[in-house]
Amino acid sequence: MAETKTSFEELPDAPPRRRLRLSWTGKLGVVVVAFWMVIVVIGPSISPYHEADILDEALFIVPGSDNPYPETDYQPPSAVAWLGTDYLGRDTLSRTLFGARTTIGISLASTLLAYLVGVTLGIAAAVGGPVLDSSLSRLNDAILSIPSIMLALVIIAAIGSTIPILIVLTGLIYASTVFRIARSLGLDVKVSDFVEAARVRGEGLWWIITREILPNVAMPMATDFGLRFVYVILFISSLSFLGLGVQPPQSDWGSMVRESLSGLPYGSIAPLVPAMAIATLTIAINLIVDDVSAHSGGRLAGRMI
Amino acid sequence: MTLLSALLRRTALGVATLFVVSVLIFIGTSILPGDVANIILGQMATPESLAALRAKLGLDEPAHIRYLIWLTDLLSGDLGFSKAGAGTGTVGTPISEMLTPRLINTIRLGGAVAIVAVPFAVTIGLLAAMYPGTRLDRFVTFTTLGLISVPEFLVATLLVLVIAVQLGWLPATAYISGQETGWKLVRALAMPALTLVIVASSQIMRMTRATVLNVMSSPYIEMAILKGVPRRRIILRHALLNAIGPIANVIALNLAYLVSGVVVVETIFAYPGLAKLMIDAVQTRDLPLVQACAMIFCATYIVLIFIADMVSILSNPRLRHPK
Amino acid sequence: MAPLIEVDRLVIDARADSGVMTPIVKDVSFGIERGEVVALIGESGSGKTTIALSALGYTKPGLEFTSGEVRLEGRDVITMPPEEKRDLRGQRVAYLAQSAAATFNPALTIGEQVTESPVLHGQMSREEAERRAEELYRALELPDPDRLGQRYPHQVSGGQLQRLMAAMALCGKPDLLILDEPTTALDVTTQIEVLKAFKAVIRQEGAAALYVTHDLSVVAQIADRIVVLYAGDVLEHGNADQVINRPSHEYTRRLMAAVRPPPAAGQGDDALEEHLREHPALAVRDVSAGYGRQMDGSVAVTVLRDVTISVQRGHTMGIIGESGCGKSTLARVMSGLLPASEGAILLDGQQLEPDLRRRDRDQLRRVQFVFQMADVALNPRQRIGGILGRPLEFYFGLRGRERRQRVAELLEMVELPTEFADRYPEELSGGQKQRVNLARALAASPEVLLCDEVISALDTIVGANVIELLKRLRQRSGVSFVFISHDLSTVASFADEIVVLYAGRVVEQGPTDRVLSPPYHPYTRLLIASVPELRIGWLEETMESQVAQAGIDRVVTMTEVGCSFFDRCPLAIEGVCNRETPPVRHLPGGHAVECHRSEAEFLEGIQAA
Amino acid sequence: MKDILKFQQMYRDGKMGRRDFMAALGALGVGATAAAGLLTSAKSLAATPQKGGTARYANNLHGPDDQMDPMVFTSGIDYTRGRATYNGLIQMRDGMVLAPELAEEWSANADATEYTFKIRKGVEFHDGSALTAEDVAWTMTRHIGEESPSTAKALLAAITEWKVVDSHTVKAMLSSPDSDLPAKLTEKQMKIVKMGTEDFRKGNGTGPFVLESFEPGVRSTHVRNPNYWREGANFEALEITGITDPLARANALIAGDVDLINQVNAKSIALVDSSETARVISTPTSAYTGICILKNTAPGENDDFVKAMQYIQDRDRIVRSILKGHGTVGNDHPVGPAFGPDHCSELPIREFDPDKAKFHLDKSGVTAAELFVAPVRLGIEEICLLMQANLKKIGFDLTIRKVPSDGYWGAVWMKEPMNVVSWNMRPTANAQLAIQFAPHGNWNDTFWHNDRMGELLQAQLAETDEAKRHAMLCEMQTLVHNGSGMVIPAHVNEVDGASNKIQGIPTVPFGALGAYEWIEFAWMEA
Repeated sequence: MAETKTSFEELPDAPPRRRLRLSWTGKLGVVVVAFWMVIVVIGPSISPYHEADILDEALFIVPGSDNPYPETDYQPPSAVAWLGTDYLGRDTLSRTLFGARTTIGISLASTLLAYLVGVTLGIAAAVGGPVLDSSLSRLNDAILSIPSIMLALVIIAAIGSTIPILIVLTGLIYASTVFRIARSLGLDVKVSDFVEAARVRGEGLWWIITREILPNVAMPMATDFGLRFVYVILFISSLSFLGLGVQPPQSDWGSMVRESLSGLPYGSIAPLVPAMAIATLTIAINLIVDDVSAHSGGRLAGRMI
Repeated sequence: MTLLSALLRRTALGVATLFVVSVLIFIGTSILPGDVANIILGQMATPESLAALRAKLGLDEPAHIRYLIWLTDLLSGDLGFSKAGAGTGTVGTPISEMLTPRLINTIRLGGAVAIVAVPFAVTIGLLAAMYPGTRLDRFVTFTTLGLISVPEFLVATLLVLVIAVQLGWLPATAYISGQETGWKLVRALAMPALTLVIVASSQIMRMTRATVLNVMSSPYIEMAILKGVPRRRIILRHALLNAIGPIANVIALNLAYLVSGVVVVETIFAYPGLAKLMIDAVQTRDLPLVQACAMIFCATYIVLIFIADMVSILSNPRLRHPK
Repeated sequence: MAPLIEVDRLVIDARADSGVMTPIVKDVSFGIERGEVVALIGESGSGKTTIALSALGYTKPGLEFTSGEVRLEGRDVITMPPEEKRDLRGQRVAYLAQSAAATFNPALTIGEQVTESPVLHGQMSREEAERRAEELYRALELPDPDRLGQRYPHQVSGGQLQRLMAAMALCGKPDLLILDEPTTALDVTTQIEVLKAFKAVIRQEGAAALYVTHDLSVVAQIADRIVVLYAGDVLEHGNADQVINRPSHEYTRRLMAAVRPPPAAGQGDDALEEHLREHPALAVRDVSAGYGRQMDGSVAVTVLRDVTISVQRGHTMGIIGESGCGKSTLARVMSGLLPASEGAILLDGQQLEPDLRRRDRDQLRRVQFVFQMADVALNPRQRIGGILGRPLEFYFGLRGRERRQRVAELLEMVELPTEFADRYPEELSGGQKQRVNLARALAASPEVLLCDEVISALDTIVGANVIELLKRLRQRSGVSFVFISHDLSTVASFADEIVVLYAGRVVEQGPTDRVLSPPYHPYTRLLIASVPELRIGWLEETMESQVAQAGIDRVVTMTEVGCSFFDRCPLAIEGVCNRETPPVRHLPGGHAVECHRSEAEFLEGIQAA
Repeated sequence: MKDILKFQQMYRDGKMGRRDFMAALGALGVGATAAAGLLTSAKSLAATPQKGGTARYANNLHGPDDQMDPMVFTSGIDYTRGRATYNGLIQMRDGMVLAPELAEEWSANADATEYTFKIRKGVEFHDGSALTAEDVAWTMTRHIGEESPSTAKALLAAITEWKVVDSHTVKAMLSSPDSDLPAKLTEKQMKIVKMGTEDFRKGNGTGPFVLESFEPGVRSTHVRNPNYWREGANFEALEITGITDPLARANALIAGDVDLINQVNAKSIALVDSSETARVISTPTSAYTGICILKNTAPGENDDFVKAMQYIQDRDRIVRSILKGHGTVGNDHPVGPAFGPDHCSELPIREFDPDKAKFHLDKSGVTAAELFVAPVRLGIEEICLLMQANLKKIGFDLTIRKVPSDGYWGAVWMKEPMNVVSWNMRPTANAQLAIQFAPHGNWNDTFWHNDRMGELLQAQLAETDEAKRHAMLCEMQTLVHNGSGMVIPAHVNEVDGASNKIQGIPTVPFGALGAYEWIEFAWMEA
């Protein structure tokens, strides 16, 4: 018996763990996201001007003469301002570099907060019994059914628009969508045997949530995190449209697009640069998310004939 | 659970949600600085004139009493009066009268967008799912991502500049009197609808693709492949039927957005829809009007989600014919 | 004459994400003649399914054909252009998958799915295909053949669905059927019915078949020739009689050895000496339970009714019954996961709260639950060390080095290397995971271990090893076991006492010897008769018996009055059994049977069969 | 102002060339673009007005608070509808000339404490009833009293009673002399309504247009009043709507969706001007936007801090770059050059001087300050940002808190130590000074209470000698310039837009498009 055991070992149940492998688009996504993360860190220190600087009129000299341009706003790209100036005559490049920190910082913090709140409450609703579940779900339905812009409008009008308020507000608004996902994932995981095993052992709610459920909803939630992050960036930019965004002279990309929208008819690139920044970042994140989710689904598509 | 009891249950839950929303809105608006008297008098208000105007408008009651009055009126079918247009007069505009044309406009715009965007987006999403990883798929992915990532107001402004101002094909604004019909109506709706089609269909497209691809890893899809079922039929018959639930859900959320969330587009095109009305109502502290709009948005959301759930049930025989 | 299909030096590789190719199928060759059934036998990871699918020119995503050919009447199906492959699939070669529940599209009618392939391939018109499907339903003895096509997959039972899959495969009159473990997921009683139907239909249609399974007993009933696979290699290849009765390869012999003998009297281990205790380790008194708890404490759906059993200290109680009989519910009630609606549970004579949340930590510790599927019972995000360490910390407050040491001891106890403490569950094989699952329960030093179908998901050899392990543990620790299984052979080889559950009631219980020797309750008899034997011709013999024909493959339904087994019982007395609750008959030796029939009538019934 | 009208008439009559006209206006301190606008309107004087057409007007602000009750009019869209629907007693015409409207004539007693108004006979309200002195007295009495919600009551604070003398004569009794009363009665809130009106939404006035439909926040339509008491409007109908977004509004004008818009913002001026379909109409006014620094609290109680904030204003750049030339440099007092002789041109402009600003700032010892900014008027946010950037250069960090404009007047203005404010041009320089700087007045938003200021305000109203009046006005302007907490970097033009088809737009500076007088006097080329 002993010999046979050695010669015919139990075959592994599954091939070794598949590691996430990115397609070229996914890699491109990683590169772009990494680029912006670097800018978040070093942006303000490599930027030619401060984000609040309104460039001196003397800087803009008409070529071939000593006369300054009559205007400093919406200047085309030049040696003075590589990406031109905005509606106030501020350097677009500097504001984009500074704005990376504000935009990504606020969005990231809001998304994290949305997750903290949404996941906590969602899982609590999933495991905490029918009364808690239905009261949280009603409240959540109510928040979801109120247009988020309108919610933001009321809150900002009531208590002002500082960055912490913006983060908390956006975080709470998006927590309601996270709640839905977390709750349904939580309900799935809750009935799994390993959670029952913990219950039979006599584990408390806290252990079950933090040690058994959360680690297992982390992966599906991570892909959603990317998308949510994108929505948050866009949401904050629509707040800027209604004049509810970050405080001037701070630059966030959404506000930058909005502020300089009036430059479009004059062919200014001031609104397009931050728009491109938003687009590259969100597309890059989505490309990574696509790869991660493709990893788990749709593998049969390639076998169709 | 039978269909009828499900319907009753959902209706009860919906009413409960409406109630929660009305309380939330009331609390929210009561913490806003100023009231409708402040707004009417603006910069020229004095404490005396404010007090006098408040008394006239019935704003001197405590908040919870005003809420109860509103609630009782609502239950008897009376949405109340807006202070709109009344000035210091005693006759205000009935809220129902203010809402009706706005609601019609919103439904027109939302309907126009939905009629174009939904079939278009679902088709493209399916095509992308049918040929994942191909050039078509990549193109769809990049385009939709690109369009999702651009703020709505930039899309709208660019469209206005090119189509209305440069080319002069369509009007730059979409303000409509309500009497337009046929071609005039189409022209008026075209620009905002186009903007929203771009925004909404990108999302629907992406979700369709993702959901169908998700279904594509099911064993019954493999079975269909092994039965020699061609690609088109696998997608349209085997996968789509099982993906309809989630797709309907996304469409419902997008439609709810078209009703309540399009304030940016309504602002840029000066389109008199409900979303802008609610923002205006908040800004003028016209609380009965805010409440009425909130009730409409909430009910729309509930009904749309309910319809999406019904579609899921109808597309899923397990739910449609319980054993 | 050339074989219908010829697998010729086939090599299939798995492409890892790093691009490295790992062979899954290594140079495999065999052929199938027309009208012949060839079995591919092997355990998980042997490559049997991969080989079977290659006959359709298909590999699972992530696998690639590397070399070799699969020729259908001389044409290589691997290199065929896509259109030809499509024509091939469903029309010439048809596939039956392991789980019909998963492979039927839930959104389409059965009829559409059964007739889809021939209609799409233009073999038949829709009407012709529907007529053919109906014929097949009849041939497969499916109920209500006229209207079956309009129903949806979820509306028919698992066994029926499995047969419907056969109908789907056969509808296009294929030359070759690929059957991939088509009966593994079924109850024994259902399995023989399905096997019989397959066998009859294959013969009737004159098709060739490739039958993939890990179960030798099943192979013995259906195959003409057998190919034994291990890790992508063919170890032995010969006709069924030769491989089963005179296996030449050592691995085949091991497979044979692992097959548990059919249940019969005298199998249970020698009774251990009685521990001198007044009370049984765990006792269940008049327990009823169900789902959908209502306001007044009663339940909407009753699953267990008036169950009374007691597990003696150091003894093993086997609980057996078909799916839906309430055996898992009973385990959940004992653990407190599902509070009983009525009755009492006593641990060492002391009454336990029905709801586990009200039980104290020591009570929880003394009753441990081993879940059925180790795959899902172990948190995939925790290391083995953490999984095993947590109960040690939780119940005994062990930490640090002490805890690590005890984890190592536990791993040794379940015969796993101590290094496994650093691994994640998915890095273990199924059997290894089940051992960890067991070790976790043992970590609590329990008095009673509730084992719910712990080996039913495992391959034969692996399962046999786990049973051996359990036996050794029992001897060492003196723990009482409640061993739940649908597999009577396993229970018979392990339990001191057996409880037979049917529709939530105990229909028979007693010492293993007694229960497995006449007189039986008619249901116990049906169960015993349904366990396949590793013997060619067993299927036919069994099917001829009256017991089997009457009772096999009916859905377990709980009736409000009378005996729930009435409609399946060959000895049923019309007007009595369906009206009155059967009395409990106490037979000698602690053996009890719940039936209207007397002991003598049981014996008569057996003779009649 | 009279001069401008004179030049316009000369240009119209061919007595003056285009070049001369522009030069003459330049001499009057009118910017080139504004002068071009005046030139266009002068041109229009040349042609005979044509009748007919529907004028479509888009206003920036609009919402559910749109009103038809003149007493609480606050926004341009209200004023526009008010001008179409109602009439006042007296109206302001080009060149700031007072003209009879519903009051055929008026007279004051010697010390200007009692005014008598003869009401025009044969005037009918839209509902067919005749206008009587009762209607006038009822309407005007609504503006009196502490509890009156009237948004213009400050102007009429001296009036104690309106008396009906006979069916077509009313008297206003004043507690103190006010020689400016007739000018004040031209204000947009002073429109005459029918006595006892409860439902203002019907718009029952005597005006040139009859209100046909009124959807607050959306649009209103008006048709020409066939029974108007004078020749009346040129347009057949009006359509009044709102487009909030400035760029969208400009685009709508250029694309021809609307014929007239108000508030062409600085960034759209070039866009409209360069279009072939529309033009910018810019009128210098004394309206201003600025920064209130409360004098009764830190940091404003420190005079040096206020000085620093005043010296840091780059006034030229604000007018040139932020207002794109459509404004005049402000001198930290509210009476701008648009008031003509009432403006104290002797007082030197406070120039941009970072060094002086730094000096005063250091002297004040203030190290941080917070400024509340709401978009109360176009350009204010940019002005504050420029100020912030310039302060940063001299090492001072000014925090800007942007807040929404709704609720601003109740929650921020006159409460936060530094906030922004916007004041429209009042009918007279005295009224302009009084509203904001009368000691202990309701709207003294910098809490600067100067007794001398109070005396002068009273005295100037009673004074009839032109030279003395001017000296008093000048002293008041100097007092404000030196003492108050108000920073007024610029006076902003009224910059509106009109389709090239629209002609004959008046140039009254008190509101959009000739202070809404376009409704009756402009016309559309067929």
